[in-house]
Amino acid sequence: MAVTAVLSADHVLEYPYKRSVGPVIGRFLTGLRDGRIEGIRGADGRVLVPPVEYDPFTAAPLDEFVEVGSSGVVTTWCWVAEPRPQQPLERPFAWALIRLDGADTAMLHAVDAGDIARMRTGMRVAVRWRTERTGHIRDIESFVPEERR
Amino acid sequence: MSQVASEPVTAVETPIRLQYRYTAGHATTRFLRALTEGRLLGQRCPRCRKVYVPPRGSCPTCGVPTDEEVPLADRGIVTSFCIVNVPFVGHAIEMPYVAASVLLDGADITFQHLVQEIPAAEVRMGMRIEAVWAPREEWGPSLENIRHFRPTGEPDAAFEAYKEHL
Amino acid sequence: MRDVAVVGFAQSPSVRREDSRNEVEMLMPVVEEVLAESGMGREDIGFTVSGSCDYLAGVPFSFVSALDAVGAWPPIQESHVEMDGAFALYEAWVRLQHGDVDTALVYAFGKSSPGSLRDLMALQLDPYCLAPLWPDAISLAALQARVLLDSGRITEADMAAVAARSRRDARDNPKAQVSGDRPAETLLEEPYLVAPLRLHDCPPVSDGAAAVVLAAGDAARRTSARPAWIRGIDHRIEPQALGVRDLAHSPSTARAAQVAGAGRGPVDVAELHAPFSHQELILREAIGIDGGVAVNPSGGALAANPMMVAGLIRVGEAARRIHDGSAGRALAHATSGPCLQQNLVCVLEA
Amino acid sequence: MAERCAVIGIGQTKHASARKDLSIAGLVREAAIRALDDAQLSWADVDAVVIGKAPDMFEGVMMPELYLADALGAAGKPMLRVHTAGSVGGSTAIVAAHLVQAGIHRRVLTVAFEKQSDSDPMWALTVKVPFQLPVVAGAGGYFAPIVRGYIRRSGAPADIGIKVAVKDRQNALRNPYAHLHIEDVSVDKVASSPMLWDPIRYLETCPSSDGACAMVLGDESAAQRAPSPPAWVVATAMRSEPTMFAGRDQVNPRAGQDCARDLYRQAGISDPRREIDVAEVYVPFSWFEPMWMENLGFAAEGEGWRMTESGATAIDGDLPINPSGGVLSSNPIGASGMLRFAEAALQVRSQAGEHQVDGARVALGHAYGGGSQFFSTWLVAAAKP
Repeated sequence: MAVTAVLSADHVLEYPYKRSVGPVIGRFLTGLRDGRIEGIRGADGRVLVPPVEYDPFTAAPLDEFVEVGSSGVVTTWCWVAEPRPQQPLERPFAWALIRLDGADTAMLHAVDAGDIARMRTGMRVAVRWRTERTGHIRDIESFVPEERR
Repeated sequence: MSQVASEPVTAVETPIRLQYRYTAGHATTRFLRALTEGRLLGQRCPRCRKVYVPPRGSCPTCGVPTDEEVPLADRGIVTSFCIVNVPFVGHAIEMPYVAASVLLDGADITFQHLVQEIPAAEVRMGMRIEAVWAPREEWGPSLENIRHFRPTGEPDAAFEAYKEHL
Repeated sequence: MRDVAVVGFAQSPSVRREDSRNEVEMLMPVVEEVLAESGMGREDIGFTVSGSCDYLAGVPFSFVSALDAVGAWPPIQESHVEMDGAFALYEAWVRLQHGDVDTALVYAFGKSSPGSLRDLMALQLDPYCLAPLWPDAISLAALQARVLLDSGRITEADMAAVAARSRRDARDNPKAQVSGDRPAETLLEEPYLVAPLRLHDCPPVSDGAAAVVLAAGDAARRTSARPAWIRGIDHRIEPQALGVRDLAHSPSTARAAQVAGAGRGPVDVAELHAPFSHQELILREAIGIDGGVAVNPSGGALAANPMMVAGLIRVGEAARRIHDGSAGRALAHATSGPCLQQNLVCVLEA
Repeated sequence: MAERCAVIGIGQTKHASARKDLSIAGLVREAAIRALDDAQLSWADVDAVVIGKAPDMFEGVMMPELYLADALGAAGKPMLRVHTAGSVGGSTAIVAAHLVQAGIHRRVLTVAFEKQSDSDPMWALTVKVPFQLPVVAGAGGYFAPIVRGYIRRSGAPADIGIKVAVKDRQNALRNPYAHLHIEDVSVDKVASSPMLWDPIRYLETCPSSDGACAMVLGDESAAQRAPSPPAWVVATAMRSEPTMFAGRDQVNPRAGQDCARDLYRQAGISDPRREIDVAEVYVPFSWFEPMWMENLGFAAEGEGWRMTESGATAIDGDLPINPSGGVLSSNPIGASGMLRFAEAALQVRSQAGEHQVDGARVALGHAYGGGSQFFSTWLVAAAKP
């Protein structure tokens, strides 16, 4: 059988998913829209941010909300020299796990530090809010090194 | 804009867009290339001798590669069909339209295609049909080169001839 | 428990882009080879189960057409997990424990080349607060690597050493995709991909397929001169959120290894599904693998990482060392989810 | 098979076209908690979780069990994710049963779900892939020619599909969890509903639902300690065949026949029509009831429609089919098969409430998927096997 160049074509898998979020995530997102970050108290008393609906270790339903600070500490990070198209920032940035003041767990978000040299574990960062907020995790545009404010 | 007394958030939009580069594989490529020349190409299983169209490079019941190519006529019969009154996403087509299981002469398997040039209510199981090709300049590597099938006017096939293809 | 053994293993070469063959065409020779190796025909297989994931190629129900590769006629007893094939192997093992069949065919396939694997893996995350940020797979692993580096337990040189050894070992593996003999020191001169990870710390994007045949008791003894008996197999999952987990350790691996009886004796070889170099170091510690064990002599996932297949390949590679007499006791590990969220451990003995 | 296995807890959500009050985790939890409560167990009592659903594209979450591990109390436990197309709810339950029967675990939580309202099932089921034939208008377009083939082959009267639809929709009025409650359903109403994919009318098709189903399966000692009567798993069977092959009988697929035969052989059943008291059968389009009656061996080939016509499949008939209202009344695709399995178990536990079939002791749960090619069935009984 003769060899034929194999045909190829673009395939785009695209859908604008609209998700109902339930009461816990809904309250967190409502808080973001209103410029406030709320965590939830876990079965062991720790404050989890972002809040989860069920305790990660015991599966207990959680409902005690705790407002936490809008700045905190980087517990780990990595440096994205070439951001991917759908990521929060178009210029080089850090992904970081950030433990907000008053929280016991860390949340993932982007840190707009400008340069890898400004990043270190343990540094303090603060939320930079988006001006137009809708109740979405991206209402947090990114975090920024705190001393920069 | 931290307005307070607004409605709580109950839903969130998270659009997903993923881009893929999809390759057709050898069997499908050869089938589609033949279509650009107005030919229909099936493949015969070396073990059970059944002829598959469109070919997928393997025989699903024997699990072996199928590499013997078989030219097929662009005519055959309707083994079954449905009359569709649901809009077909992305296709401008008048409703109702008939989606039929088409068994080409010489093939052992049906595929779905449109049957037109006959009122939907008059389409029958066993009806003889032939391909209506799009103008040659519109041909590409696609079964859509065949716009639809239409009745040939020949006598219907007997039920026995296609009852194994339901 | 019934004695169940791996009696056959076959895999396609792992390649960056398998253009000319669709999934069925990629699988057929692998299935044929594993059956031949096991001395079985299709009709001798009691149960068939596969592992794959629709999102890799962006096609719903991709496993359905893949079934064509096994010639499922007359109808067969068959199942599918939307997971790595190692978990399909677990389902097959359960089925053999259940006892109504004596043989099982397990296969897995994954084409990562059509899409952007690194990005689409974000869809494994919490769809409300994480996936919409599109953190890519390499970045998530990089966050984990830094936790380890910060803890002082490892250095970037340790990570490079894992990569250098994997590539070196892969030279003897004709199915591997990435191999070479660059020493760790020169690897460290490369720039970061996503700091602290360099390219060599990350797995290649691979297309591939693999298949394993399991048999119980006498059926295994009949078909294999030296069956690789599964002495223990278990898997565990952790919560997903990276912020609540101890990323520097893998408690789910440790637990699975314990239940699988990994510590009941020394192992000669361990095939660990560590797509990122630092993860091998986490896994070694979780399982309790010391310096004398040959880890990933195949080159591991750093040398070839067909998604949904690489875990099953670990089991196959470990079993192969028993089949060929080079090992008496072997351990295989498979992982799933971000930063080693879910882990399977399988202990094999001659 | 070392151990007996029984259903000791059952839960399902209220099914609806959109459960806007819940996240995906919230949805699976609603079913799982009800199953645990039914068994009077807590999360710590569960040894392993087996979860199933249909394509990930419905929710746009890749391998969602990873994200759901927390909600299902799976941390530190084994968790498996099964996907066998529409039959997945059934095959998921079977994998869970095997874990118990093989003596690997004592109590297994099994869950199946679909949150279809996050996207559009018509989209997710007909994603246009390059080089494939243009797909024709969703599942109805696929199955309607097969139904026409059945009608032609069996000579069934044209109104059988309508009768099934009326029966199942009336049954659904007795099931508080059912998605569709059409109070004024009637022959006229179904007959005059739009003909979508001739010969299939709108009211002869299943809805698109958000929903979940969960069961706790236990070994004999767990069953003895259970607060409610257990439903003993007497037999399980699965069969698959390829989607498209020459000479394939899609009206009466051999995989389905083989699956049923295997099930009855294991259970020692020689006359399924008489020995089985009630069946929950996967009927997404009403005409599939008579087709599956034949495929499952309840009726001779070409005679399945007579069971519908004579009222044998009604809730007070000699073999009630889908007293819950079936897939025609609730269709969260990934969960639909498990709902059939769970409803069968509810019947032999005498816990089906308003849709309980009197004296049900042996019940069949059935699911199918793909292009009528994947089949899973189980048989449950009030009496210990």
